[in-house]
Amino acid sequence: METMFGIAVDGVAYGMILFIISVGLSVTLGLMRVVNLAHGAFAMVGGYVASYAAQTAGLPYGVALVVAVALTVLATLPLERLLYRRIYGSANELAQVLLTIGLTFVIVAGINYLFGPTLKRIPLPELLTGTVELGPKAIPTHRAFVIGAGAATLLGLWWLLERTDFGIRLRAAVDDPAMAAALGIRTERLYLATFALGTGLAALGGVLGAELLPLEPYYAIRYIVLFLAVVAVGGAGSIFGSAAAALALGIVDTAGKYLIPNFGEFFFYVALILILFRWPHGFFKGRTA
Amino acid sequence: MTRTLRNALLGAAFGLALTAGSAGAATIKVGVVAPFSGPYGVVGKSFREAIEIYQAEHGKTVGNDTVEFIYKDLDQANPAQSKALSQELIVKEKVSFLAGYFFTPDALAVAPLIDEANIPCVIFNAATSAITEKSPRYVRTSFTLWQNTVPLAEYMAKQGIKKAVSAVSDYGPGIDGETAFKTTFEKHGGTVVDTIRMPMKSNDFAPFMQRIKDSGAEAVYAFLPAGPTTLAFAKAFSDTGLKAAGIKFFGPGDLTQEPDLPALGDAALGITTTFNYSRAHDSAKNKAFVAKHKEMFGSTDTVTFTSVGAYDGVHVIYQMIKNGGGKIDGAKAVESVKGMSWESPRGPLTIDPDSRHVTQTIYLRTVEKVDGKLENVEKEAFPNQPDYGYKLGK
Amino acid sequence: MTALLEVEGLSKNFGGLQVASDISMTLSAGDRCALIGPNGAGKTTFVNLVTGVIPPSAGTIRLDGRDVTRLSAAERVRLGLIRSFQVARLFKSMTVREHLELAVLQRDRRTFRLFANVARVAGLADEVAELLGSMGLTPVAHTAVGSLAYGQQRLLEIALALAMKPKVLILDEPAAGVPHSESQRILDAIDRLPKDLAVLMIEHDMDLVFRFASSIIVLAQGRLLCSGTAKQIAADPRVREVYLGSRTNAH
Amino acid sequence: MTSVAERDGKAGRMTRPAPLGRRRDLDWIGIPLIAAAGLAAYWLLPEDLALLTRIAASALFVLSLDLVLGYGGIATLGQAAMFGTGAYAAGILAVNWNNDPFAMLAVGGLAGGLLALVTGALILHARGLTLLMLTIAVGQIVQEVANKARDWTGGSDGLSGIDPAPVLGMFRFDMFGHTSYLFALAVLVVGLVVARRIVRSPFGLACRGVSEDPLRISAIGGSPKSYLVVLYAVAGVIAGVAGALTAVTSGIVGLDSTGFSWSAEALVMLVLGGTGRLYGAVIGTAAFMGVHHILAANDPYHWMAFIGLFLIGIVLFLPGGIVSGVERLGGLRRGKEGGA
Repeated sequence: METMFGIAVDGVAYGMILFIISVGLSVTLGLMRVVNLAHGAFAMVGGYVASYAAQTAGLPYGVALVVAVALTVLATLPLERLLYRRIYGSANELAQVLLTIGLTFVIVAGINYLFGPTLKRIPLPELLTGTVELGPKAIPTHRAFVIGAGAATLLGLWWLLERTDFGIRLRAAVDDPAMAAALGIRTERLYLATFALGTGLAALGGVLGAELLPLEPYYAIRYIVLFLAVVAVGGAGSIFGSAAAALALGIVDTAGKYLIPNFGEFFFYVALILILFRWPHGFFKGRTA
Repeated sequence: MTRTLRNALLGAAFGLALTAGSAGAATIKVGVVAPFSGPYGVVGKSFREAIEIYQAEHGKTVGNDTVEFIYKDLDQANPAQSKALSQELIVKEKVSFLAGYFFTPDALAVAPLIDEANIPCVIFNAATSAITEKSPRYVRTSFTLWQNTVPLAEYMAKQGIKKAVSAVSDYGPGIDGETAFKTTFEKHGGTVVDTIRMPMKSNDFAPFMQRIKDSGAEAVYAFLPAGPTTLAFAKAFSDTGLKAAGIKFFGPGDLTQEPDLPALGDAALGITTTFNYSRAHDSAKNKAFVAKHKEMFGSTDTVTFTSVGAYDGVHVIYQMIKNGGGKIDGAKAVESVKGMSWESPRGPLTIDPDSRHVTQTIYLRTVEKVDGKLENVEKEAFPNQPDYGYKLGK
Repeated sequence: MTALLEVEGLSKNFGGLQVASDISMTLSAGDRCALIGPNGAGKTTFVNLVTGVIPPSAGTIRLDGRDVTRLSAAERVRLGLIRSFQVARLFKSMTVREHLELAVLQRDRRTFRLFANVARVAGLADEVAELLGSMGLTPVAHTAVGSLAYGQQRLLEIALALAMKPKVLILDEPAAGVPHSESQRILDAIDRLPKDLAVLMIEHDMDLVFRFASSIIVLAQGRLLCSGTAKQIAADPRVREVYLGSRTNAH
Repeated sequence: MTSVAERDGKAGRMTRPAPLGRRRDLDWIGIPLIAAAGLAAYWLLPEDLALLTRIAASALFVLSLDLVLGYGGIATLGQAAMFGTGAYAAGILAVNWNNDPFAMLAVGGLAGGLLALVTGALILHARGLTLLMLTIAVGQIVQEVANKARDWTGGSDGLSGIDPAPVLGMFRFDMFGHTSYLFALAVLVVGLVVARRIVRSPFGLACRGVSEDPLRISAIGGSPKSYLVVLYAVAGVIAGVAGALTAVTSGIVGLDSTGFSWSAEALVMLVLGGTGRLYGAVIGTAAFMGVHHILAANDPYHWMAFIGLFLIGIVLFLPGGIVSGVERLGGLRRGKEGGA
């Protein structure tokens, strides 16, 4: 029983990190229909900015986090204008994959050039180090913080997409761009805003997840399969789907690695295949699809 | 018909190129295959820096001959590509030596080539014991998992640790480490209560930590390839409270290689490892080596075990050239350095005549802060450690 | 006359929405039947149900005496139930000729020949040439469909359907969107369809309906409103009412 | 789906093969041209045969991907699963039982084809991102199986000690690579002939139809999935042969041969050359590996930035790949490009 509880807690903690880092991809993929393989690169950029801000510039963790998200969004907005705008639309999948892979390569090379190939860290404040007790199970304080941040992100996104004018217009624009344009909705701006939302979430995930997915130039390529898995299982564009998928995959992965570590790698992918076999569009078929 | 003629001609030309070294001043080429780009790019960088330091110290000539290094980039383990690059070095660049090789499969891939071309291959890193068994022309100046693990397991047993758990990455070197640890530790009266093989692509190590905790072991022997996974493992070890619970953390020194230490941060403090080299090794030779590095490249951040692997490898190559008097015959060259001993920045080295692997001092180190910088501080030395895994491994 | 297509009590609900309820009809060899009704009457749903694109909630469909209700769309096609699409649905990069080759090969189940040369399949070239000729498409045989005039694309749709040697042919608004100058050729092609074929045509254009159809079925709100000869329908007040009620959509 | 296809921009054309009829004039000359260029390279660059051999074997692999992606519209990042399986099957055969190079190719092709047939039947109902993930998952599982089956595959150390017998008992695989290269070139040319044959067969025609509009194929009585599964299996055979060819010519098989990055690299090479054009696979591979070889020798670090910018450039300015650029330059398609 205690074991089960331990697995559940670790699984949820891992799942929440996966969620926070993948949900931005779900937003761009589901709402803008862009297979953005550069998502990992944006997350990495966020992480590096935070690392630089906290370590070299000596800013506190919270400030570094905000700076990282803001700077990443600002830095990537021109990309939307210059590159992404040309590849919107789901008929362009292959073009999207290639363009964003190309972009990822450029970012990897750039980060490597600027910061070198060694691992970088974002120093945690005193408050987030150590462990917290959850009944019989101790988990790192930082993870507890990430679980909280993940839950907040989930609720915030739900509110933004379901309850605000922005969300309503965005969904209208996704469902029928021509109609939305006819109704005077400025889809270009809307897409820009959504793109900013996606990269902002990527940067947030890059910073918060850095304890688990350490920052180095190949981060951008190393983890992209993981992010895509979460989005595919959750259903592109579905916030709750991403959360459910991240938690499910987190728990399966944790349980597999705990119970039969020697075959731990199989669990994740077999689970992925089985889930996608049963739910070919993910748990929550994208609301817009 | 023309084929055979062509082959004969090329063969003759090639043979000439090989022996051309004897005729007065010539250039002897050494091909270095290693990762210079990609996630392991820092390895190639450290090789190259060490080679340049050696040449700066000892000159670029041996006798009348100039020694030239040619670098080929192999960014990740890819044996087919390794063979193609090495083949090109031999056929096109007419190298007299092959060197480098970070990953085991890349080193294994060239065995048929070096035998056919009769060229010595000096391995700067690839650490699976079985490699040197595959061709008599391999010489290795790095270490093996067995070499590092046996003294560590003996030390742990001597410390009175009775129950230990091994946690290794699920790949060749990891399994080598696990076998070496289990065999040695149990021979000295300890019990290995659990052997965990962790998938290479693991990100979250919490489940393994839980398993280590549940096993009731007093200590863990861990081995992971250097890089992000090591960092995540060490962090998880301290974050999940295992460190606080008093479980001791041991491993081969790849785990706390110098370039990763700043990122590991305080999580690394107290990890005890055995290894053949520490940047902080206290000897005149090492101080000179590190100082030279700083002088030439401005920083010592990249000085680590791969640096001395390459540095000593170049030394062996120079010696082979000297022994041959400028004339290089692969088999004879390897023969000529068997049993050779010298003083390296890491300490005294001898090439074991059987395994063609360096017998060396293995140091027990603990990660500590020295002048605000994390270093592997040597605590004990175990001299004359051979490759215990030779003709044993797999 | 034998009944080629018999539909009985066909119904479909999406969630709570009844999009087709209890529709029955029969089509015999040589029949020329038009299916009409205002927009949203459920004509397309009906066609999708009959052809097997969506499964019905209730009812049976028999093709040439055989119950095909549970068969897939492709299986029904192989039994001779063929449709053309309302919006020409063709392979844009293929030439006209390749379309017909593919259809004939598919009909003869010769598409799993991996190493045969299309150009040398016995009898293929002749049959395709004949189809091209019958639709007046020979001059554009080697043109990619993407660059064909719309009317020609509609002709190809019909040729494609004919290549399948149908027993029952469903034409979904064959002349929709075609400029007047080109529509005559389509009407001629329809007139020349093999006499023993059972044809069901969905159409808005009443001129075309009365010119073509011997019988007419009227759908409204997913139900069969009435059916009969062209004359009967033209005189039926319920039909007028339905159409007048939604005049804006009627044309 | 139609509406989206109509809305799409130029890049949507990337997976759409140009009609056969248009390319007929270029077509017959293509394979002899590649064979001639290959032989010319043999004489002109006798010291680069190691690289040329790898290009030939890789081109065969990329060709298999072209069948799947260019002619079947199957988005995959797991083609290396078949390549690696073929390589391991051939290697295991050679190490344990029979080292005849032709037997190795046959077994490699068989293994790759079987794997593709089985996994294809399981996953090809899916489309888009789901399919992409499924192909990745299959590749990862195959790689993990290879890692676990150390006794057979050597695990992460690689399967070494593959020593193929001389071709036809006469031509030894020596370190100069003459036999290797000519053997690889011959296999590539045969592969091209076979692929060209398939593409122009009734089956190839049907597959092009499926890739454009699977529902329309159902409407003429075909089953899109069975076409795709057979196509996937055929491409699997070719990928398996390519893997076996690598095992024969390099004498070693590593875990990387089943890996995600090898699949992704093949995709890049294919798109570089141009999808849906068999020669695009060869040209893309030669260009990518050739440029990589030259650039990596000078400055490995900037290679990545270069290839990244190149990819972006291709998507934005040359969506049909190098081959389409050449065709456009040559005016071969002039006046015939129209419509959508």
